[in-house]
Amino acid sequence: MRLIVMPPFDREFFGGKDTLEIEAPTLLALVDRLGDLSPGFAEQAEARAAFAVDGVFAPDWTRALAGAEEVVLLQRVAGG
Amino acid sequence: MSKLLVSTTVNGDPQQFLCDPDTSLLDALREEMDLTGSKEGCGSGDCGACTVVLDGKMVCSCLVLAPEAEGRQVSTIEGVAEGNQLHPIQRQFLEHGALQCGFCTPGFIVASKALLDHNPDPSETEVRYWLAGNLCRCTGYDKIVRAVMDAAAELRQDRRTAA
Amino acid sequence: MNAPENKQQFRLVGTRPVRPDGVEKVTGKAIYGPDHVSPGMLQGAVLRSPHPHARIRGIDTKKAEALAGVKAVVTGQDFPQAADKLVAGAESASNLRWVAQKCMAIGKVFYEGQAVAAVAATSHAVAEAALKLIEVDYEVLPHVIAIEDALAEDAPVLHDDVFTQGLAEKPTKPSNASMRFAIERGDAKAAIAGAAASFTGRFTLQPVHQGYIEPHACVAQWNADGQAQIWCSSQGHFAIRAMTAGILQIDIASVRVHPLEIGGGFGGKTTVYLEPVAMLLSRKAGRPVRLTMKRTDIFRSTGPAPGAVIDITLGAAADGTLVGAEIELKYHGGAFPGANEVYSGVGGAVGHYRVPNASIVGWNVLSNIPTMHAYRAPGAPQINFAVESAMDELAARLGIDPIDLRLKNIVHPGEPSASGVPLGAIGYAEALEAAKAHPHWSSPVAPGQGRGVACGAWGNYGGPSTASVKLGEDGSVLVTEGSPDIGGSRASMAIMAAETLGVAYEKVRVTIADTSSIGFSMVTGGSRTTFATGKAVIQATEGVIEQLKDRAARTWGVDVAAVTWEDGTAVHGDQRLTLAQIAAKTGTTGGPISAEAVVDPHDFLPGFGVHICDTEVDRETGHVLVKRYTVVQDVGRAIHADYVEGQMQGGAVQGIGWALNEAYVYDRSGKLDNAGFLDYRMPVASDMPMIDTVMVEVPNPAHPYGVKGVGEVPIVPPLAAVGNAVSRATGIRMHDLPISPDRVYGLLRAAE
Amino acid sequence: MSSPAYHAPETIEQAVALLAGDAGARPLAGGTDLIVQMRSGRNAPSAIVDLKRIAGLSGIRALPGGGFAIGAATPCTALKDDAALAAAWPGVVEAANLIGSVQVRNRATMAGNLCNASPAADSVPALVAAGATCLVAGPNGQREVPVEAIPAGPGKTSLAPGEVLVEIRLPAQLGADAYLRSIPRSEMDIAVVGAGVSLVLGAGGVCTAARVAIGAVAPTVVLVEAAGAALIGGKLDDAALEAAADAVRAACRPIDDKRGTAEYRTAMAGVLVKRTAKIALERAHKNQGRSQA
Repeated sequence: MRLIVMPPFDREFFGGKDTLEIEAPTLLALVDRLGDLSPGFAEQAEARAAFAVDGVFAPDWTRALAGAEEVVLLQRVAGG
Repeated sequence: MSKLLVSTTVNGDPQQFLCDPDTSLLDALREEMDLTGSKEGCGSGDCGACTVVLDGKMVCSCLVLAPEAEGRQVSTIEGVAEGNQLHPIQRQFLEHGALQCGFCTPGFIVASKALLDHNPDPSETEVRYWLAGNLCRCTGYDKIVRAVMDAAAELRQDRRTAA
Repeated sequence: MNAPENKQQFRLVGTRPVRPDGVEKVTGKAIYGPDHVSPGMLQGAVLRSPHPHARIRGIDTKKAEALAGVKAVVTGQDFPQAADKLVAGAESASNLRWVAQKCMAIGKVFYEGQAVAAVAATSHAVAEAALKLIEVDYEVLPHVIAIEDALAEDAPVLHDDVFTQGLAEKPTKPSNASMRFAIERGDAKAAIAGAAASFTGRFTLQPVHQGYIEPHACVAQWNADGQAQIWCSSQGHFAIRAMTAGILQIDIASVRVHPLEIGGGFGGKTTVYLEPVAMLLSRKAGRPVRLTMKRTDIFRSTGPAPGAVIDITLGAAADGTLVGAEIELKYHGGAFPGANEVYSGVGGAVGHYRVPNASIVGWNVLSNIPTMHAYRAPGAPQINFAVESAMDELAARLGIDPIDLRLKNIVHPGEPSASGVPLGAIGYAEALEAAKAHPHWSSPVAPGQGRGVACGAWGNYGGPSTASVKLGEDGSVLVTEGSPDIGGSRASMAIMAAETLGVAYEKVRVTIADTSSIGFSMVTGGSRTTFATGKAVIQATEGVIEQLKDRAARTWGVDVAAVTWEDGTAVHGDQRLTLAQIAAKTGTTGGPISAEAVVDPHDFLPGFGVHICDTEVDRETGHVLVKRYTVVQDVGRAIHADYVEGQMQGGAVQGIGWALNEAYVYDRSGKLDNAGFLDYRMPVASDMPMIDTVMVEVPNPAHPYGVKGVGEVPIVPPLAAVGNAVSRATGIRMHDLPISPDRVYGLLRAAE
Repeated sequence: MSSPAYHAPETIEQAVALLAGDAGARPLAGGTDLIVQMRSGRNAPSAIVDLKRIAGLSGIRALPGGGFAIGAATPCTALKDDAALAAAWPGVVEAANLIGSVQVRNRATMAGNLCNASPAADSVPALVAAGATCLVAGPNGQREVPVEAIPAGPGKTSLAPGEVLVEIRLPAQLGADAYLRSIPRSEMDIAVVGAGVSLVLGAGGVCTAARVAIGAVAPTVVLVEAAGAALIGGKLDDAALEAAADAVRAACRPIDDKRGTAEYRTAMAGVLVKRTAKIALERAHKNQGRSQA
């Protein structure tokens, strides 16, 4: 599974790398894996991160990733 | 300095209240008489949310000292409807969606009524300049101006029908 | 939950009924933030710093505490030690360490007007008098206000523990640039170098305020048993609860927040300034405490939207196709890190166009002004001013109609958005075609006037909402939700529930419940409420319909699958039971009927707007008059048409105000020089023409009624629409906001 | 915490005695400046002397010979309602009705506008151009002074302790007047520049008398005699207007502030004086035509 890491997370946590090959059964597990790769990420993720799985936003992080090809990690944006 | 006893008339009803001499009429209405329909948006006469009619003239009640109301007639938003019968301006505001948050609305309605009470057929420009002392941040004024113009037309029609 | 394939006629959706809370609001009965009274309530007042930057050596409150009638005094020392802690609650994460200091300075003040102490007393006069008795020992520090000044080598650094985030290498020195955020794709420099036409310019904007008319106000009551209640107006009482409980380190369940009517927010009322202070005062005093902000303090201490310095180069091929964008934007961040505008500024800069090569770098820059807070499409209008001004220049240089230039470059459904996720059923092209077809666009430009056009987008949002629908015994319907009604959303919810259920609009009554009476709902903001809370209401209504069908099926002794729900009636063959008939029998068919829905939808869609503006410029005085203004927007589908148009008109006028007059003006001592409505100069009724609206409806297929969200988009295009109109009227590009008479006069004279 | 005393005297003498007996006492007319200043802490009077219950202080009186006396407590909107005054001195009446909003003008008075002594007061340049005077009452009796003698600097007047303005007197109109101001919005702003012009036309439409006054360009209103002189003796052709504008610009001593730069104020004073003079001229022609008809 391909993980596209959008700014600012790429530079902030993954040394500027914007694509990772990574496997995880669920988004929750993915967050844990990413936390192992970059300590501090998991703590910030819940408040700041959003995921899109194969082009669809996935607010439920328990969802299974079996069969998913691409996950995008992006910053949540606020409105007024 | 001890408090002053002020006797006044609000929406036709006699009212008496105690206040410090520098209390604003707005604070007296809101705090002493529980008439919280008049709002404070600025306290400096720049937003019109506290508009009331004092002896026939609309004023910012934040720029009137409460003791000045002694023996005077005060009309507030609470007196615009007759019982549960909305004034045409109030109804037109609702029918046009001329309010979003509604905080400036009491001031606009009191000011609009003051306009139509002395000018039954204002132009759009006259409405806009008359209401320039009332700030609305939600609507961009479009629907407010239309509501006032339509209320004016309705009131003219009512007068013709009554005549 | 799919929208109908073809545009169908709805019974109620798209109509304009009177809002359920309307009569209370036109008669002065509605209770807003400053109106609530609790028995035994004390009046509070807040002491604020006269200095923009100072260390607090000490605060002596003894004399104030000794004053007769004073019941409590609090300072920053009464706040629990706040470490870094992110809470969601609102739309973006907030770090409580900084949120706490927006409520009260803890050891150091970072902007003029920051709270340093507060008093609760038996009257407002006593509380104000007590403030004068508080002695604060300040060590005044050098301050910095402007973006470029804050980035200078020798600038005073606000925080010695804030290092620039988002750099590939961790910086070693603290910086006022708290964050860098960039999007890079292709080779922008090379693409622009090879472009047939390019435009390079620097655009600047000053901070502006949301300008809601209702002051921040609350009443807090914190009892001896640790349970508390807060009455306040906000864009989201669950966010108020989360932040207040988080800052004070108490259980969420111990804080019950009652939503009062809100008098405007525009993003500015999604955080706490007063509530934790009122809570601390109440705990000390043992009585409820009211705090209300003065207008000057609202300007000096609550979230403005960022000023900006933006350098932009756009390049296009001879046929108008955009080939590259190179942009660096620097936004004001205010006193504390955490402002989010840079993310949307960078992400949305050219998100509405296909630009193969882009280098967009954003910086959040701290200085001694209040921390930025969301203002309607936060971060978008600033960058859009630069991008859409540059598009106007490219159109002129290439001799292409400005709308055609946009049509050539816009994003289409299925193409990747700025986030990389493909765009759904957006209506950008439809909005542009509608603008092109509008009589405003084809009418001749009057002599002495100029016509500008600009486009803008906003992503909109979904997020969590809870709603419940309960049936009265007589068949009337109660909807309960947790999203404050800031512009008519009760009416939209009632329309959607009544449409779904097949009953009259007036049969549905809507309540916005306190935090203990309905489940979590995110703030009313981000143009999410009609979409997300609407989905919750529809889903709960559908739950009620299922129960109604079940009751009918059991009454008739048939399979529920064979019962349909049509126009408010259960139908099975020629058997019918109306909603009222079923409701009347609930006592003998299994009890009351109600359903709750909790949703967290993320299938929202962005909105796109096109604004056309005619301005007249007085060449002797520099005055700009807006003569005609048209707003075209893809709204998905309008639920209540009046309030959709109202959003479009209100947002446009806020944007026009931003373009022409609004700006924070700081004096040399770092104090805000225009902290009032008189000199902040928001548009008044006589400044504006009617604002024409065109609602383009390209429904969102993921919403039963096609809702996309409309509130934010309309403030994005006006800055450039006005700027482009003035530029075309004068022949001079407007690079700096506000486009005030003295500025225009100076530009006209310089051009002579 | 000290709340001021509140007095509502019924005679000028009582008001003078109250003001003379308490140096911290301030007269209250419309209150649209005083109450704002009290709220913001800029002004903390020990007593407020409300002038509005004094008989004769509210209202407009025709003076023998064609002039007008405007009571110190007369709100600005009442000036508009007086048809004779509005016809004779439209510049003064319009100037007074540019202040704030309708709500504000229903309270604010020209006397208050004058005694608040803001350099940007809208009604003051119009009054000075009109050659208006003030009747001042004090412990030592009454005196009449030109309007321009009242402001002494921003927030300061030449009134002695215990003195209070009783009425503003406008002479009989022999020509016409006009007032324009420059503000960023269309309403609700403080003048960035204000210009008042009053003209008298003689035979053949030749200007025989002219007064030009400008506001918000110096610590007090400025009566620009050279500008008036530039208009006299001709028919206000472009050269005369430009000469008046030059004189006005030369008389400007403005500051840079949040409301405008010194350069812009000076330039606008020139623009406004030409525009204002043209309006006054047009009105004077009309009045002349009417009196000849």
